[in-house]
Amino acid sequence: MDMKGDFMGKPLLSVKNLSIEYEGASERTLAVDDVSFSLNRGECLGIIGESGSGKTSIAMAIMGILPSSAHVKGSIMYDDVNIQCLSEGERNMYRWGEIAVVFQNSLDVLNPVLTVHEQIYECIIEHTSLYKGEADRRVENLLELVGLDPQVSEHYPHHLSGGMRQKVLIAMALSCNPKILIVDEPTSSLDPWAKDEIIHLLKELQRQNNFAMIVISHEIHIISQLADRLQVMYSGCIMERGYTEDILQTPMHSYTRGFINSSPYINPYKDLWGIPSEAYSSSIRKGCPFYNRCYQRLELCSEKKPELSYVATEREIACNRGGIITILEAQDIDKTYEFNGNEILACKGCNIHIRSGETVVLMGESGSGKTTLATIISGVLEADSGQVQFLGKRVEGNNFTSQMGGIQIVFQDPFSSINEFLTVEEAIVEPLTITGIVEKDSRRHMVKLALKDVQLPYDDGFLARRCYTLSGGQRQRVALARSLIMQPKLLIADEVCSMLDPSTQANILRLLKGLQNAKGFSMLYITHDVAIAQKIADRLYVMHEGSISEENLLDIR
Amino acid sequence: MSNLGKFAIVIIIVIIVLGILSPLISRHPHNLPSGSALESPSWEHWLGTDDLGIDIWAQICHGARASTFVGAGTALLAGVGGSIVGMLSGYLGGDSDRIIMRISDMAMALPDMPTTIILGAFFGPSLKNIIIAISLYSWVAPARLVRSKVLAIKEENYMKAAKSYGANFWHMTKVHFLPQVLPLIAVSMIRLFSKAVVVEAGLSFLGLGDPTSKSWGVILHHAINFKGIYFTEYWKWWLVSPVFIMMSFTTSLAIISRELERLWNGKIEWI
Amino acid sequence: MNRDRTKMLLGYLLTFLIIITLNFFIPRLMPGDPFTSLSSEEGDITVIYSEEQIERYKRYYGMDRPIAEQYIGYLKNLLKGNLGYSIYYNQEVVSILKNRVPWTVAIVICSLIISSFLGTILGSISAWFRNSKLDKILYISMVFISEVPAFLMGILLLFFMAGRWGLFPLSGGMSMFTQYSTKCEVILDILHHAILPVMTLSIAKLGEFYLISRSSMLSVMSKDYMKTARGKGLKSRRILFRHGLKNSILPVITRIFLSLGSIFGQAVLIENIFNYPGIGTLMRQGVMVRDYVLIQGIFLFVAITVLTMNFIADLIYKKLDSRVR
Amino acid sequence: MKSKGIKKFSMFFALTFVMTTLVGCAQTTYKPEFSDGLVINLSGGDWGYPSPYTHYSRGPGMFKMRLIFDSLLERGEEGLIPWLAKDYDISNDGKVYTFVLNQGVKWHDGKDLTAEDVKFSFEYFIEHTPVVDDLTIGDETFIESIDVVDDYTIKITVKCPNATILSRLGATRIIPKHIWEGIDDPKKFTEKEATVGCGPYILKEYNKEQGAYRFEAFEEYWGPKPKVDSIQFIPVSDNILAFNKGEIDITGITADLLSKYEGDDEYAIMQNPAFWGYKLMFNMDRREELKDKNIRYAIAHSIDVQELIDKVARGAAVPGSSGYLPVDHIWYNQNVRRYDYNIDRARELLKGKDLELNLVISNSEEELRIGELLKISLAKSGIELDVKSVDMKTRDAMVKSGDYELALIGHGGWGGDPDMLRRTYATGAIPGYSNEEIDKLADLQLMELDEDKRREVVFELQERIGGELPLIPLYNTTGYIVYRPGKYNGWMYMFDHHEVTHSKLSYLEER
Repeated sequence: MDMKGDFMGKPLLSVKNLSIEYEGASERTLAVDDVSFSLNRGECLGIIGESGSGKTSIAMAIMGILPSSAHVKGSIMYDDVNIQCLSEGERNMYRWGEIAVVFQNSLDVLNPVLTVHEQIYECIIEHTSLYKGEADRRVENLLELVGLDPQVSEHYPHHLSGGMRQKVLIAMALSCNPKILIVDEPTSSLDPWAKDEIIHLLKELQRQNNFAMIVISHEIHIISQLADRLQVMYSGCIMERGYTEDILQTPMHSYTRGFINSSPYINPYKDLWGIPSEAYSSSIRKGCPFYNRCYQRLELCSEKKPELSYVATEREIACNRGGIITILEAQDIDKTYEFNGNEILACKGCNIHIRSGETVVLMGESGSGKTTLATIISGVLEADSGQVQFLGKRVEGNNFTSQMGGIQIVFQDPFSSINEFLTVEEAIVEPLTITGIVEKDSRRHMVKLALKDVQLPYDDGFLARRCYTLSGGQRQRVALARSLIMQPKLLIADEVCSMLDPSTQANILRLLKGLQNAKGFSMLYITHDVAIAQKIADRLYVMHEGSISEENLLDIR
Repeated sequence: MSNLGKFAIVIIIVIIVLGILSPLISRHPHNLPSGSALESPSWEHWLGTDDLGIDIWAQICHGARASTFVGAGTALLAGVGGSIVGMLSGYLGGDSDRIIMRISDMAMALPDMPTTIILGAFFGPSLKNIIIAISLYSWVAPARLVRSKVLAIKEENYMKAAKSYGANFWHMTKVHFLPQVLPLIAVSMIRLFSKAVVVEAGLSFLGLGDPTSKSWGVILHHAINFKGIYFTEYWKWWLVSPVFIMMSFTTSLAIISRELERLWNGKIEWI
Repeated sequence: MNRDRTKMLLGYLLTFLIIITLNFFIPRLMPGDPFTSLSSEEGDITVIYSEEQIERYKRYYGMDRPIAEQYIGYLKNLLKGNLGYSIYYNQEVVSILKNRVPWTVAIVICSLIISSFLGTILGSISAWFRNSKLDKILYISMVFISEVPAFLMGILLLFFMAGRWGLFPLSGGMSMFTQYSTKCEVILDILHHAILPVMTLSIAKLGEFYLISRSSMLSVMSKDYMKTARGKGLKSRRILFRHGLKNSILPVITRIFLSLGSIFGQAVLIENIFNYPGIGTLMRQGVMVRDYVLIQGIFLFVAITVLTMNFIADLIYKKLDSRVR
Repeated sequence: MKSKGIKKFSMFFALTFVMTTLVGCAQTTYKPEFSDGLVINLSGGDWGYPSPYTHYSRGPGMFKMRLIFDSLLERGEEGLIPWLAKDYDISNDGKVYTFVLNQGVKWHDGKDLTAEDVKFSFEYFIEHTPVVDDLTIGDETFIESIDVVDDYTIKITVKCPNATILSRLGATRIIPKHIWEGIDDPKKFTEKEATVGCGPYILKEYNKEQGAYRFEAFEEYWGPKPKVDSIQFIPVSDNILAFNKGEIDITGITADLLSKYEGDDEYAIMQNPAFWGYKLMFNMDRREELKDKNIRYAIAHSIDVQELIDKVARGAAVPGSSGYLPVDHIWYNQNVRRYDYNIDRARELLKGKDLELNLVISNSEEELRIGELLKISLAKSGIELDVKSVDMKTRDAMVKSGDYELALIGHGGWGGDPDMLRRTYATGAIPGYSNEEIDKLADLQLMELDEDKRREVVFELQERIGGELPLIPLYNTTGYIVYRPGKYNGWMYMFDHHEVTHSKLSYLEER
């Protein structure tokens, strides 16, 4: 939507500290937890989130048609009248007269025993002063407006197809020229062609009648075509709010990024990965709702509920850590090699940053300085100038590769990354023995866990096998296990698959991506293969003769 | 189970206990006159005596046995019988279903009064025949109920799956039909139980009941047909006590059947 | 499709034939015959016929012919629409029914309308204010009322409304031997006599309709279109009656037709209590004096009505199902 | 708001509104006001179109018919009194009866009644037997010939003399020849002319469904002028309620309610004669033991008749006489054998043998209670009684076909012609029982034309029956009736009937 424009004057609708609790038979569930937002004239606000995140409850709260078991707190100001404390009679004037809803399309949404005409006609009669004749004509042209043949008005709801029913709902909603139109899951039950049709219809209608619109959906590609501003909700709280393109471009909240990643439409080439584990039904709990699925959570997150606060212009995030944190920041890295007399500039002023839980791919022809930059980042190699920050602290030497939750690197050649004379156990346990972080007796157990993660046998027989008896793929997995045993926050994989045959390559890649999704560490993947990059990368850096630039994933063919 | 339901269950239990322990708790015999005729309630006779001088309290307690016997008999015969027929007709479908449906139409169209007289005349008006007579035309309700439930279950996919594995009728009944149909049967049996008690009272009112059975209906019958009872004050204890106990019994049964229905959230639409 | 329909019609025809046969044999299975009576009710007189007289009457009414022949005769007459000549009442059964049926049908139809209308309204209101105090009170009282046997309610009403307070006439269908000035006065008098029987039958059926309408309205209220209606800001009365009732009334309607069979049974009791000139008193009298011809006629009428009502109920139920599902 | 819903709603509202107005107009009950003079309202019920052929065999239909049709003789308070026939004489061989008719007797349609009508009536009744008072013994009529002597005398000769013939001839109704001539199927003759008679009352209205009749006095009635101008039978649900509210003028009441009316002089109470009663019948074919008199005596002694009277008849009854004719019968003989309630005597008679019998009763309220009490009292003397109650017709069929051991039967007509002793006790009447002595006496009384001689024979027959006790008359009911003397005070009984409203003389002036 390009119509950004500036929304002068006070907002048409402003919701303040809205909380909705449903009183079930045994316990009370908190559907909406202290949500505030506002809607200006002519604007279209998108509310997106998984099912059960409270988006429909908000819509029903605005209309005041929550079931009797719901307790609503907070205020809903419409034209600075708090419609929440109006009497039913007064509230009725707002319903459909001022605010209308296109309900979620289901078999029962229209009354099966009344004709379409009658169900639209009764709204007009109720809320406008039109007489019978005018009202009938109004119904006819409403149906034409939404692209339906007026004959449809004599039909009964179950004679209509899904798409037609959706249009009837829209026509019914617009019957009294509402100032605000709330659209609940307009396209979820339709086929792709009907989806497009409905979206264009809604856009066209908003353009003509200039009503404000709230679109509720869980299909991000639909809502992004309609909404100017987007509001991401998760189990009753707003996680992120801002302009639609900005959020799609750079989601700042880890839930939003996860949500976007799981939509094939946004980046058609990437593998599909859902957000791990389930959102447990949130009865009264403190702390951040996303706590149990967030990978950059702290102890604080489980205590303090994050407030929605601005992190950029027109962008708010509800995260105690200010949204997705940058794990690693490398600024103006220069590195030159002396090589039989002539200087080779490996890195010229390279800037790179990796955010938590991201997969950043570093691509470039061989000799473009990829491995140099990677080793500098891991601290193994000293940069000429510029500095590398990991979690805000300078990277010096092996200070982060030698601690748990630090940086680990997996090298390209499996045969050289493991000393083949060691047993599998010794190879993997080496970092623990060196750093001595973990006591002796539990090391063997951690080795077994690491082997299990990398899908290798972890019985005693295999532990005692010498590495030289292993294949390239197995060695690479052992190397991976060795680095994973340190539970790194950032894993640097330097061309790990190029030496392997395609099927092992695919398995390792899937393994890597799977582990990343499960454990939540960030990954810097170095490759020269474009296809793999598109498959797994969240962001892409391309290096060419030492200089680095960030590219857009879609158009690097 | 709401407290209303609990209260209803308590009443049922009290009445049944009354029936079982009737010889112990009532001082006077229920069939021999133990006082002068039509005494008003006193310490000697808690609920007074009827026109033959038999203690009404003893009759009520003993009557509980007869009425519960009629109720239970009908509930079992009509309830279980009707359900089996319903299940068969629902499962078999096609012609046999149509035949059974027509038979049920006939049962509904069957005039109840003469059939009871015939049964009474041929086999003697014992409680057993009253049970048969009532069951004859009340088995239709559970039958139709179960049939429609079975028809609905047959449409489910897991039934098609079971059939594809070659499940026979017994397997289907044991695994799929029974668990879902049992609640229906239970509720309709409770309904039949209370309906039987009321119909037995109605039959006794028309003089078709079994007079030697001393059920509540018979007590009521003697009280109502006592000439000019409303102009004396006998009705205050002779008529009121059977009416009261019958009403509390049948109402509690009705409440329990409603509670069970809600508990199994099966919305039973009486067809 | 029509093969199925012919099968259905065949089914109903066969049922009807069986019912006719049952109607013929049930009265004759009852011990005793219309003429032998050695006793009478207390204070009553009965003419005791001699053996010869009984034979003569049997010949007169054609009862001496073998049973099969009588049955064929009965079927032939039936086809010609002649229901025979009543032994006890000395009148064509058709004309007896013509005079008595309207009375019963009137009170049955009236009470069905009243009880279904009132039951539906109360049920809907009770469902609308679900779990409120009103709903609880209504629910318990209706469950109680639906359990009170009709004849008890009848006696209660007779003695209090008619006896003690004299609000209504004591019995009969209309007051006898009075000079009516206008036509409407006759109707008013008939209605005045009909109120108590209708009230008793309505109360007997009210509980049932209330409970059905309540549970059906409860399920309707959980549907989405009710939320749509509330969303449209319509007045709650309109939502309840226009949107809710139109859906919840359908099971009640099928119930009306199905309960016709049972209501005839109750009508027999009620008419005996109020001495109301319907076929209830006729049926009891006919059975008591073993008037075979009359019994056949009455049960045929009852069977036909019950069958047609079931047939209509099935049709409505199919129509109702297909549209709502 | 012009949608369809509102219209429908208002229609329903109108219906309920009509109902409520009806309750409002409840106060104006409809008093019959158009008939002048004395109007008597009696408890109605449909007992058939009151013609001799169409009134029902059960219930008071016959007495309504008798209000319209007169007969040669009428039953007065002590015995038969001359009516249409001024006087009559019987030939000494008892075979020729001559009746002299009153002059100037008019039919309701104004025509004169002549001997021709009487002759026609008898012939018609011979050809088509009426519901009651037929003229047959066994299969054919006992009348030899009927001859018209002159316009006002008629001579009837019978096949063989019989004491009951006079009352049967006297009771035969006289029907107009000019109307009934052409009728060959009297049972279907229910037009208006069917109820044209020469009796004191004309049938004005008859409503079969409601069970209501209306009779009006016949002005040119030949006999004693009718005191009551119009008699109305109206449908009643509960007699006592109706009587209290003044809707009917006389009703039967139980002993318990006597106290309500006794003291008050607005009401007058009369006690009906005991002509209705219960009897216990033995089937000596089915159970041989019953043939032994001692067993029957034992059973009689173990029945506490007084308890039955107190508890079932509420005191309104008299113990049955073992000679069968009840206490109020004109030829009742009190020195018949008494069987008092004496359990030891009963055990003695049974000689320690205990007996199992089953008793069949009907399902009327009284019989159920009698059955229960008999079971209790007989058990005391070792007789185990299994009581089975069925509906009335079933019980009658079982008694007729002899499919019973003991049977309890209640019926009326105990005040009738003593010839009923022959019909009840002669051989063949009681299954498995015959006694020549009783048969001889029974036939003798039938043939004996002389009143006094017949009386002795009947007395001796009663003593014989009392001694034999082939069946046990339990008790005869003497119901109370209450009426308002202010309204009408002419109620009186016929000599052999227990219902005042059935006797024609109640409505006529004294002769």
